[in-house]
Amino acid sequence: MSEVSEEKEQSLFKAPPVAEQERMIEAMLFASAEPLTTRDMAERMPHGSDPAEALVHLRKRYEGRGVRVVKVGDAWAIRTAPDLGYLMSRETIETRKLSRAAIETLAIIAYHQPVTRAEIEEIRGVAVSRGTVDQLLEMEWVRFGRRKMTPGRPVTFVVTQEFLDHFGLESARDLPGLKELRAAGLLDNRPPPGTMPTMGSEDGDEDEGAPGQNELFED
Amino acid sequence: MSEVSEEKEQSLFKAPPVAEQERMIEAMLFASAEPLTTRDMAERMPHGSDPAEALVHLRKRYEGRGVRVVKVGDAWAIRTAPDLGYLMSRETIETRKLSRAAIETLAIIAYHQPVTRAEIEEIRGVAVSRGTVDQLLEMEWVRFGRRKMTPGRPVTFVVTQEFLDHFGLESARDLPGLKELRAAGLLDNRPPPGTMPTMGSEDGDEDEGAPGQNELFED
Amino acid sequence: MVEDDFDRDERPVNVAERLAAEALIVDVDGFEGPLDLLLTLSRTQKVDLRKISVLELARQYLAFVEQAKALRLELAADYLVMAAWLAFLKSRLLLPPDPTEDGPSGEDLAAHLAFQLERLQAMRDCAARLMGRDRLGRDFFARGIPEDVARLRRVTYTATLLDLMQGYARIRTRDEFRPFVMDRDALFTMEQALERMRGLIGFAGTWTDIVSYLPEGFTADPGRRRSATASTFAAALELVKEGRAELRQAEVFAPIELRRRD
Repeated sequence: MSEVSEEKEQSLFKAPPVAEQERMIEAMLFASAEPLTTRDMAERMPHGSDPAEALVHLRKRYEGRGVRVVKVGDAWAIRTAPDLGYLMSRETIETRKLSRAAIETLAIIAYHQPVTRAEIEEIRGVAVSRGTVDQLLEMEWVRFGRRKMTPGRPVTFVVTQEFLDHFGLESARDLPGLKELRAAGLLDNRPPPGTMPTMGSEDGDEDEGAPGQNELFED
Repeated sequence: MSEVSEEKEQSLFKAPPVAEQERMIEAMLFASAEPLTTRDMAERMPHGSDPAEALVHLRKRYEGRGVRVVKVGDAWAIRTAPDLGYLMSRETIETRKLSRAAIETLAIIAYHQPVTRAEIEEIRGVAVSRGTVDQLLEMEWVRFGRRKMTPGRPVTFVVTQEFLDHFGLESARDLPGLKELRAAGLLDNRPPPGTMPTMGSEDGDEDEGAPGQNELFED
Repeated sequence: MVEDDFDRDERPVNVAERLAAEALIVDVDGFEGPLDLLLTLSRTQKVDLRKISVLELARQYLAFVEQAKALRLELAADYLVMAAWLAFLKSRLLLPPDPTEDGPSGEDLAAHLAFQLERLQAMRDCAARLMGRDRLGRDFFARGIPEDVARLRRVTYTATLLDLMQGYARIRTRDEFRPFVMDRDALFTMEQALERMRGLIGFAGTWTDIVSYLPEGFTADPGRRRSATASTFAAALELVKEGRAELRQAEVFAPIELRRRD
């Protein structure tokens, strides 16, 4: 500390040594709220200082370091080394449960693949929003399959290897069938009270579903 | 540059070399105006990095330079060397003028922390106005500490990381003259014998303060 | 929990106003309280605070207070309390100790006062040293152009096989798409009640409150209880009409009792 103030005193008469000037511009470039020109620096430094020369040394010193002395217009600033830019962002990953619409759409694709959007809508009984399908595509759980050889040649959707990996399945055929779903209590998970008149008609429907479903997996 | 990205690829499997970690913390510390804890840094660095070790190297590297790596509580920051302050007149921040009462209160909190309002009043011999404490809280130089395990469970005040940063202290243990004061018994909480008039509003709290007193300095 | 202790509610009041208000009360001729005044007076003794003559200090303080009174200065209560205490201390120090009286001796009290003065002086010295340190934003500086850490939030979605299967089951059972019907599981219909009562009436040889015929699961929830009570009552009336039971009620709002009619 004392030698520094000694140097400062000397600076009244002659410019401080380059090493000291280098310290000065280092501090200024660090603390300044905007890039500094060599003129800005010279104005602040003791008389006779040559910031341009000190800058050459400082730039060299920071070569390959985590920050660099860079030219911004005709001024100078300290900036993060470009290859470390990733440290300046912090990614937080949030895991959310897939929406009901997405799960249902995914389930239909898995059980009925290859399946067209119109078929999905028919099975779900509601229109499938573009967002839902896009989300599944983005997650890479579904992808486009072959076009159907029907009028309009609609695109189909199939599940991906990622999907199988995520759910721990060897193939989509390993998905439990309707009988197994029923045995597992999943088909009757909403106990239909005796007063519900709509339930009965549905029963046959499910069984019919089974054969057709397997066909789809055959290819 | 190419070797850097090579290293990054390796980092998926093992921690980057210390030199590279040093660059990383250098970049992070330069980029931040606030002190960063090693945990903050580690979270942003590749898995397996040890910022504490790299910090030792970085700190050494900046010894005697225009900026320094300083410890602030349990965090780290880069600050300009104090002897170069005169170059930064444009960056000078006008700190609010503190009243004598506020300054004294601040010193008492720093040296006696965690300290209750009653203890501050006992030391100053006068009631502590709300304004005084509010001002210190607002400046974020003091904050509430743990409640004291004495009747009434009074709140305590402690100094903050901002306080340490502002006054260039590594920790509250580095407060000037702390050891001497302790040796002289001036930091003891000496209960007033008998019928000393209590200045504070929370009579009786003062006496029981002694055990918890130096907790913050101890750890 | 920790912060709520004082004055949260009064926080928004301007700090400057409070300081001004405090200054009016506390500053007596520029002193911050009696201890501050004592400390200032002690300086006239020009000795180490540990060797200070508390007796002399008490005399000085009392003289000051007298003078203030003569000048008709408004003294804050603290100053007067201290004056009274110092007068007491003075008498303790001057008079030979009274063996019948307990409590701390005059010397103990004087020593504590000296300690307090020394401690206050020490804190003032610390405050000065603290404020004299190199300070952030004045002597040393933080980064002028901090680069903000961009916070990217990435959301990943997940689902379990069970979600998938339940989803599929939901579609295949179509309970989502059944026509809207009133949710009737809180209802106990009269048909249900009648069926139940017909089964039970054979056992009702004695008068029994019809409330005891409410089916299980319809007694706790008030809505369900109301529904079951109404339908059970209606079913009981139906049984009476059929000539299979009789009803009686002692008075208005008394229990309605039912018995088999043989």
